[in-house]
Amino acid sequence: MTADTPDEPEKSLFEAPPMGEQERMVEAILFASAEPVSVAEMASRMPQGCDPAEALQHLRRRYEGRGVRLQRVGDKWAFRTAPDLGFLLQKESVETRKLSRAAIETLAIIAYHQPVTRAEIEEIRGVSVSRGTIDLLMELDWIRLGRRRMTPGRPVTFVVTERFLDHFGLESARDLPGLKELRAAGLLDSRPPPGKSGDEDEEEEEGNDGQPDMFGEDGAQGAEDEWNES
Amino acid sequence: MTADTPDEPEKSLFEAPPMGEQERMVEAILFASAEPVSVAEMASRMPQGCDPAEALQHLRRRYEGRGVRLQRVGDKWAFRTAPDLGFLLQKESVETRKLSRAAIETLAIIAYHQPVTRAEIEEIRGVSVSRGTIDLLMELDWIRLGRRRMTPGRPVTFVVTERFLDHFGLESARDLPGLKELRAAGLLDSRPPPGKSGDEDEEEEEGNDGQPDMFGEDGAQGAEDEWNES
Amino acid sequence: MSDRESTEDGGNVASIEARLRAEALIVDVDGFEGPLDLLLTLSRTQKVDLRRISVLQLAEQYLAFVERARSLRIELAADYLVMAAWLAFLKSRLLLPPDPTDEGPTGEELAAHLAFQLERLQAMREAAARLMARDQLGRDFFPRGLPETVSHRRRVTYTATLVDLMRAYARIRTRDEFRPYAFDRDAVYTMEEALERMRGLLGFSPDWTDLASYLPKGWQADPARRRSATAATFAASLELAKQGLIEIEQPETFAPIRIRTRRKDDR
Repeated sequence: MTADTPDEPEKSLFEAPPMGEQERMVEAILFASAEPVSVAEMASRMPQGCDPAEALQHLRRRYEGRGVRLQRVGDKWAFRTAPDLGFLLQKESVETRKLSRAAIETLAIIAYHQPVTRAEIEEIRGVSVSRGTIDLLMELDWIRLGRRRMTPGRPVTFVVTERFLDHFGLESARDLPGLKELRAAGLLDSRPPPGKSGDEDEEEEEGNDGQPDMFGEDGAQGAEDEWNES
Repeated sequence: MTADTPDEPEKSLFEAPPMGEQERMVEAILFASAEPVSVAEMASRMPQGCDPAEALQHLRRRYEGRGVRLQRVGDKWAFRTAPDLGFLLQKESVETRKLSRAAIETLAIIAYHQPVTRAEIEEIRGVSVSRGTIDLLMELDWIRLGRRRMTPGRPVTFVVTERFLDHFGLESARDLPGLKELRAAGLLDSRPPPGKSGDEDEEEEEGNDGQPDMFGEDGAQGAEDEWNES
Repeated sequence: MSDRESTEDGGNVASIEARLRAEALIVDVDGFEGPLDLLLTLSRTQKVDLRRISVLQLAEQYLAFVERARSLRIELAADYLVMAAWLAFLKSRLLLPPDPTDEGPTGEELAAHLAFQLERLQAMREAAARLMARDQLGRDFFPRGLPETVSHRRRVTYTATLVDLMRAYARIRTRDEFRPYAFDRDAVYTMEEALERMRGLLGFSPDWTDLASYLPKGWQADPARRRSATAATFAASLELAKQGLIEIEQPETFAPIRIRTRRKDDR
C-alpha cells in the first residue's frame, strides 16, 4: 500500500479529496467557527486522509493581499480583517448642533465675568444653571474650573479655556467687546437672527423668570414661528 | 486586482480607491459581519465615491465554487458557507426548535401569498390560526407585520422577513421554490367564494376586492420594497 | 393481518377494510386540522388529480364520516358539523336540477370553489415541504462564526460663533433697559410695535372695528410702509386673539378684517 501516489487516477475508498476540495473545507471550517481552529481539530472534522496543514498553506496564499487574511493565533488559525482595513469596522457619525441658548448665555457670562461662580451666573441670567449645561461646556473644553473663591463655602469658579479663545478667534477674554461696542456694531438688534428660534424651547425649560415681558422679542418670535409652521 | 492602470490620471483627494481595493473593503466588511449587510451600509463605511454594488459583483465571481460564497439576501449581502460542506460543520449547528405542522404551513402561506391577512391564512388552511403560531414565527423573526390592508377594519398583513430569506438561502421572495408554477396554476389567486356578497365575513370579502394582484408579482415586489425602505 | 383477512370469506374483506378505515379516521379525528384537512384526506381515496375530483362523492364521504362519528357517539367540533351542513346543502344543489328563479351560485360553482380550496391547501402543503427541504442556515450552511464588531461612535460637535456669544451676552445685560427699535429699516413695522400699540388701544374698542384703523399714523400713505404695518398689525391681532384678548371676524372673503375686545365675562 504505497499510498503516496498523487498521480493515481482511480479512486479508492480511502483516497482523500483533491487538495482544492480540502482547501474549500478548511475555508468553510475557519469561516464558520466561533474561535480559532487547530490543524488537529480540522483534521478530525475532515474526511480521512486529508492534510489540513497543506490546505492551509494554499488557502493562506489565496488570501494574501485580500480584505481578510488567514492568521495564526497560537497554534490555531482564524480569518481576520486585513489590518489596513480596520477603519471599515468603525462607524463614525458626526452631528453638528447649535449650542443651546442656555449654554451660549452661560458661556457668555463666564467669558465676560471670569472667574465667576455658579451662583453669580444664576444671578446674572436670572434662571438656574443646569448641571448639563456646565458639563457640556466642560466637555467641549470651552470652560474649566478656576480658583476657588475665598468666600464662605469656597465656591468653585469657572473660567474660559485656551480652546475657547481659539474657537472664537480671540487673543484673550479681554478682547471681548463691551456693551457699548456691541450696540454700536448693531448686535443689540432686537431681532434674533434667523434660525435662532429653536432656542425657545430650551429657555422655557429653564423657566421664564426674569422675562416678565411676555411680548418682548422672544415671545413675539415664538408666536411668529408658530404661524410659519401652520 | 489589476486595477493599477498606468494611464491613471492624477489622483485627487476625492478619487475613489481602485476597484480592486473596493473589492477588498467589501470583503472585509462582509467577513466581519454575521448578519447580511446592505449596499448602503457598505457605502457609508467605505471612502467616498466607492461603488460597493460593482465590487460585490467582482467579489461574488471570485468566491464562486469556494468553501464560502457570497449570498444575496433581499437587498443585503452575506458570506455563507457552501451548503455541500455542511457535514463538516455539524458542530456549529444550532439545535432549532421543531416547528409544528401548523407553523410550517402558516409560514409557507405567508411566504407565497404575502402580504396576507390572518383571515386569508385561515381561509386557506380551513382552520383558525392560533396566536401562538404567529407569535412563534414572529419570534423567529421569519415573519413581520406588513402594511395594513386598505379595507374595512384595516386588517394587518403578514410578510416574510429578510431573516427568513437568509435562513432558507433565498435571494428574494420571488425565488421561492415553485412560485411560478403555483402562480401559473392560479393557486396564488385570491378567489372569493362564489356568491359571497357581504352577508358573511364582510371584511374578508372586501379585502379581496380591488386587490387582484395582491398575491401576484406586485405583491412580492411590494413586500420587497418595504424591506428596501428599512 | 392482511393474511388473516385474505383467508376469511372474500365477501367480508371489503367491508372489514372499510370499517377499519373508518375507525382509523375516527380515532384520528383529533389529528385533523379541521374539516378542510379531513376533506383533503378523504379526497385521496379517490386517487385522482384534485382538479378532477368528484365533489359530490367527496361530500357523501364526508357526510358518511360524520354520520358514523355520530353513531359512535364521538363528539365532533362545531366546525365539522358546520361543514357537514354545508356539504349536505351542496349535495342537494348538485343533485337537483337548477331552479331558474334561485339566485346565487350554482352547485357547480360551489363545488368548483371547494375543489379549488382543496387544491390550494394541497399546493401550500407541498410548498411548505419544499421550503423545509431547502438548505437551512445554521443546519446546512453557516454564517460567519467569528464576526468582528463594528464600533459605532457618534460624535456631536457644537457650534457657536463669536457673534452668537456676544449677542447672548447683550441679551442678558440689556434685558431690563433695552427696548427694541428698528434701525436702518424704517419701512418695517415690527410685530412687537404693533402689539404694543394694539394693547394700548384695546380697551377702547368694545365694538367691531376695521383692523386697518389700528395702523399707526404715518404708516398709511406709503405703500411699502402700509404693507408692513398691515402685516404686523394682522399678526399682532392673531397673537392677541390667541391670548383670548380680542375676537376677529371677516364677514366674507377679502372683506375687511374686524376685531373687537373680548368681553371680560366671555373669558
